[in-house]
Amino acid sequence: MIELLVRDLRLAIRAGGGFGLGLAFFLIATILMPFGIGPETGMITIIAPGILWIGALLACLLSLDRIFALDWEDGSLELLATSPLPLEAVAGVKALAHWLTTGLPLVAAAPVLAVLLNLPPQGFPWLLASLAVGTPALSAIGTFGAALTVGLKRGGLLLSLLVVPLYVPTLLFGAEAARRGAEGLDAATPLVLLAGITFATAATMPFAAAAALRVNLR
Amino acid sequence: MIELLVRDLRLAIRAGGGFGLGLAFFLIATILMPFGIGPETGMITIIAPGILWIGALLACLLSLDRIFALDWEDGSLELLATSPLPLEAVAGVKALAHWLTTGLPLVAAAPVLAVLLNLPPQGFPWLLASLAVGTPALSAIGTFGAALTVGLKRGGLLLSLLVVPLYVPTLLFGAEAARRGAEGLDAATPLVLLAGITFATAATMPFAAAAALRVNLR
Amino acid sequence: MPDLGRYATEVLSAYGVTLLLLVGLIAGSIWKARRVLRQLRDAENRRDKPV
Amino acid sequence: MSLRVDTITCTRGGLTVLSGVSFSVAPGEALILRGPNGAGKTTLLRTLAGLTPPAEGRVDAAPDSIAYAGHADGLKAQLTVAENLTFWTGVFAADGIARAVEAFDLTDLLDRRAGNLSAGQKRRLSLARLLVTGRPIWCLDEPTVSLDTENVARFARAVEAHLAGGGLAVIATHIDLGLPTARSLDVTPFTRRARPASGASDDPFLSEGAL
Amino acid sequence: MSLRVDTITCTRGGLTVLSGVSFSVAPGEALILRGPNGAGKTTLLRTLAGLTPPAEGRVDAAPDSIAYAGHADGLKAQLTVAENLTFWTGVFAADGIARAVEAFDLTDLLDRRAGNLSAGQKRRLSLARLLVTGRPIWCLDEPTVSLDTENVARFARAVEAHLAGGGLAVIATHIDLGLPTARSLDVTPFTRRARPASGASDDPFLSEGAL
Amino acid sequence: MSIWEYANPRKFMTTSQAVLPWVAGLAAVLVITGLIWGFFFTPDDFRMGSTVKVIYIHVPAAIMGSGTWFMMLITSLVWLIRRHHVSALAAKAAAPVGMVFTLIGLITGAIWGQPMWGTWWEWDPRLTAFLILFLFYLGYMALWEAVENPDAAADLTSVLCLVGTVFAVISRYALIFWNQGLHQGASLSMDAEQNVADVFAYPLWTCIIGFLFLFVALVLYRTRTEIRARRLRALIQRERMA
Ligand code: HEM
Ligand SMILES: Nc1ncnc2c1ncn2[C@@H]1O[C@H](COP(=O)(O)OP(=O)(O)OP(=O)(O)O)[C@@H](O)[C@H]1O
Ligand SMILES: Nc1ncnc2c1ncn2[C@@H]1O[C@H](COP(=O)(O)OP(=O)(O)OP(=O)(O)O)[C@@H](O)[C@H]1O
Ligand SMILES: [Mg+2]
Ligand SMILES: [Mg+2]
Repeated sequence: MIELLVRDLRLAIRAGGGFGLGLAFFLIATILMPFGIGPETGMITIIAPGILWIGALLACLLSLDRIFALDWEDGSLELLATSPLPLEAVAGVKALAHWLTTGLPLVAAAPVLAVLLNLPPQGFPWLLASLAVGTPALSAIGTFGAALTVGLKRGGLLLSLLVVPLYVPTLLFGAEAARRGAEGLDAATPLVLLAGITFATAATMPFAAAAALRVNLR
Repeated sequence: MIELLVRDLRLAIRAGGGFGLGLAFFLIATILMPFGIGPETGMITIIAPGILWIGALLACLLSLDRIFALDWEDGSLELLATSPLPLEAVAGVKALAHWLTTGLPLVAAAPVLAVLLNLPPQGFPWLLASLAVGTPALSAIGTFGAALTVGLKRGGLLLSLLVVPLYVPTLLFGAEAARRGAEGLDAATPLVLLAGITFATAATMPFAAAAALRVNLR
Repeated sequence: MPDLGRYATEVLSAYGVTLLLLVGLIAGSIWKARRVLRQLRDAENRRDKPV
Repeated sequence: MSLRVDTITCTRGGLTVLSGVSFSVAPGEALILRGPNGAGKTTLLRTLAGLTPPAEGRVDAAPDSIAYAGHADGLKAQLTVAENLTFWTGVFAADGIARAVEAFDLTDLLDRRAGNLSAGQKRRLSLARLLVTGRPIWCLDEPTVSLDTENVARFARAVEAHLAGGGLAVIATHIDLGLPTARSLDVTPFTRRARPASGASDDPFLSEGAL
Repeated sequence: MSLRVDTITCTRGGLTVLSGVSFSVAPGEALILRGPNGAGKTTLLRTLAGLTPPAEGRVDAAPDSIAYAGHADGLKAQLTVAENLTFWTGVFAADGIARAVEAFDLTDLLDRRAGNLSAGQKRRLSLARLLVTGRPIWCLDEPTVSLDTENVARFARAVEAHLAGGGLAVIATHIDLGLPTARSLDVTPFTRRARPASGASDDPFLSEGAL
Repeated sequence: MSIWEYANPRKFMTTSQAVLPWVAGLAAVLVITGLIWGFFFTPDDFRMGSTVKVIYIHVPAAIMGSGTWFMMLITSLVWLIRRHHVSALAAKAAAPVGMVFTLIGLITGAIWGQPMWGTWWEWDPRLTAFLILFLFYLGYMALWEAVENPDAAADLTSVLCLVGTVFAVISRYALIFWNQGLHQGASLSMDAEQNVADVFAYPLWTCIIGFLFLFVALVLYRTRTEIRARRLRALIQRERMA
């Protein structure tokens, strides 16, 4: 299992592996928002926590198809399925690798973008906490979606369609925590609920993903 | 050339081809925004034109890798390059097919989403006009980006990174036209500038894309 | 026809859209059923009398 | 450590492709699957490997004893040859890549990225993985595609060494592998179209009579 | 309508793979490229097809006269066999798929989705495309991979018919195609590592002496 | 004879053929009666005016929109546990029906919202949850379309339905947390103190039961089609293999 994690991380940082691109997309999507919304700064400050959360969610969403698609195309997934690793472990490790290469960098980059969007200082810790607690759920749920669509050519958009409704609670609690934090209100409740979602998905999604993978490999 | 167009459209509407999914993503991205931003309608109404334009842009962006990647993977692109069709024509037709399967449906779906975001009624025609005039530029520019990244495994995110800066002028003028329309101001100027961008990109981008393809096929 | 007062457009369009969608759903179901039945008959016939 | 297949029915994409296949392979034996294109060799091998469960009958083999190699190479283009092999060493808890590298003459290529190999070099790398798995039953689908004659001979030697060590192999191929002791099995008689409908194994929607 | 290659240097991924290759093939002739794995056959064929320009020397052929078929099949999995072929008919302004279908015995498969074919069936479809192009020069890279013996013979007949019609073919392969009249060319003597650096053709950063 | 026997395609076809005309007839009678009763023969509400007439389509459609998903959840479970093909195909057949009911609920709600709340759309938890349900239907149907092998598609969509249900429930609570809404509470009588409530309730109940029968009729009918389509597919593919 550890070797699969190491391989996936190594592939991500090799040229063309896509490490840092999720980050770049996050940056871009966040910077685009003011272009679309117009130049009034007051407005942007108010909606900053939401924009950052949506940017992070989209950056995750876009990198989901990387989780299994490459292994499927070159035949490695079949080989992994016939290897001693249980598919549940494969799915879990893949979700973890996705989070390490996508979610974690987003958390690290969020403060910079928060500055760009004039997020009030008291909101920073809550923003970071909500992203750190919430992004693992995004990776875990996304792994399930990726497993559902793995055999399909260009499953990317179908994947988004399937995954986004599942992302709703995470986004709601996460953005709510960040927003309350920015406004100086109590943000602990949504954060705890978010943590609950993360634990529950991390514990159950690998099993659902493995079931979907088995069907798709048939 | 017409047979390439027909083939691409046919592939798009076949199972797994992804037709309608760009649309679904547009829907999803637009619905997500209020979840992040919070439920106050007043806020959402003000930023509605920007949100819709960004949603359309992201939906385009996400479907770009479909333009050449599949043909590259299965070897068809090499065969097309050695066929009597000039690569410029191939790129042009691909851009057109992308617009027909992605941009056009977005224009058609925009009014429904505008209702969800409470866009003021006088803004509807301008929103539609700006999307109808602007999305072809998104497809043309995107085709060039897709050609640049065609050989790369999971070029999707790199592609986004390359293309988004090129999308900025289109987004600025498009969202500006829609916003002015919604506020009842004069929106003709940005719309004309947008049309200028669309014509210029449609005329030149296929050549740039063909040059990039030639390099990548080497 | 009852007097719908100033909400006539709303009420009528609500009923109109509903009828449209329901008729669309029913017609679509029937159309697909007919098409599948026809194709199935053809297939069964081909199977019964092999060439 | 033998492989027994008892009247299995193999499906692909929901369709029955083969039915009534039975054979058994003892340790030290190799079975060559033969049959024209589309006969069902790939389908049978996927069933043996456990990727597609058989619709009927059973495949008897010790758990975790089968190593499968399909039409696809299963290589990571961005990793080097050594990294590709080492990964599988980790997964299969094997004790190193030296034997595999030597058997398929990969020493000169160890630091090359797998994506920059020629078709035959890729195939050699993907065959070398088999030695790393340490599994006794090999299920190979056209393993010699793209290999030159020298490397086909190298492959045959690897198979012979595997058999001599008590392993066994089921190999689908169209060419002569140079394995004189191998038995061969033509799958053509088992393809679905060659046999009358067997009833039970069928798609329930086929066996129901006209609807 | 002949193909002449004049001391060309072929590169792949920026590296010189072959240098000093010269040959010419007249109408009605077939040239079989031979050489061990990694010798540079694929590289040479890509250069002939115009995908990678030669670093030195020139390839003489009438414009738009070469049909290339590489390791990849170039099929659209979602389209049927007939749709796949018809698409190329349109692109090459050919007069129909009947001849191609007959030559590779695809009649029974016409309505099947290309994605659901077996490996050999896919290959037959991808070879059938050659007949649709109507081009006189065929550059084929291991065309018989995954084909059974009957279909290899079918392919050989198609090549012979093509040659008899005044066409010519350059074919890289490791197996015997059953084309008795074909010449063969071993590319090994031209591979880069076999010859000393020729100077001019080299990467400018190599020929400049120590920096 | 156990209920599982009806999951045999042949048995289902004969039984549904016998039942279908009755169900469809009853559905037509009830829906038409209910709507005519509600539209022509009920008074206006003193607060909502004539818009109250929208309730006869809005509420039944909304109930059936969520009810259909529940039915799909059950049939998906039956498929996963007992592998009855008819069960999976019934879920497939029901999805578009549920999608249309949901859409009707959404559209009539939006039309109703304009005069009542002064806005077409409000990010109210109940409304938003319904919008998300609509997305679930879209995704579910798209997955059925995208996967070619019918058994694999049935497996994948069933798993999606299970997981989706859990997340739909969580979303409902998350949305309430996010925004305490302005939508009507969950009581069938709009104003309990008010005497006229029964006047609205009888035709409303007629419509609800009518929509329920309409749903059953449509699902039976569409499942028959799906069974035939499945057999057609099997026949054609066998032809091609031969
Ligand atoms: C787009 C807007 C709307 C949507 C999506 C919507 C959705 C729903 C849903 C999902 C239900 C629940 C049915 C159930 O399962 O019990 C419902 C019930 C109901 N809605 Fe709406 N609604 C909307 C607008 C409105 C408006 C504007 C009104 C009237 C002012 C209204 C009045 C009612 C009533 C009276 C019920 C029945 C409540 C009950 O007793 O359960 N709705 N609606
Ligand atoms: N995904 C699929 N869906 C449906 N049918 C398929 C699929 N893949 C293969 N088939 C069909 O199943 C049959 C058996 O295919 P299989 O790949 O097992 O043949 P094979 O013996 O390996 O042939 P080859 O020598 O060409 O590789 C063929 O008729 C093929 O067309
Ligand atoms: N993309 C690439 N980048 C760098 N080097 C490459 C690339 N592709 C192939 N090579 C190297 O170029 C040489 C020639 O490769 P080529 O594919 O032409 O060989 P080949 O004769 O076709 O071999 P095979 O019989 O295995 O197909 C090999 O040493 C190979 O490792
Ligand atoms: Mg095969
Ligand atoms: Mg080669």
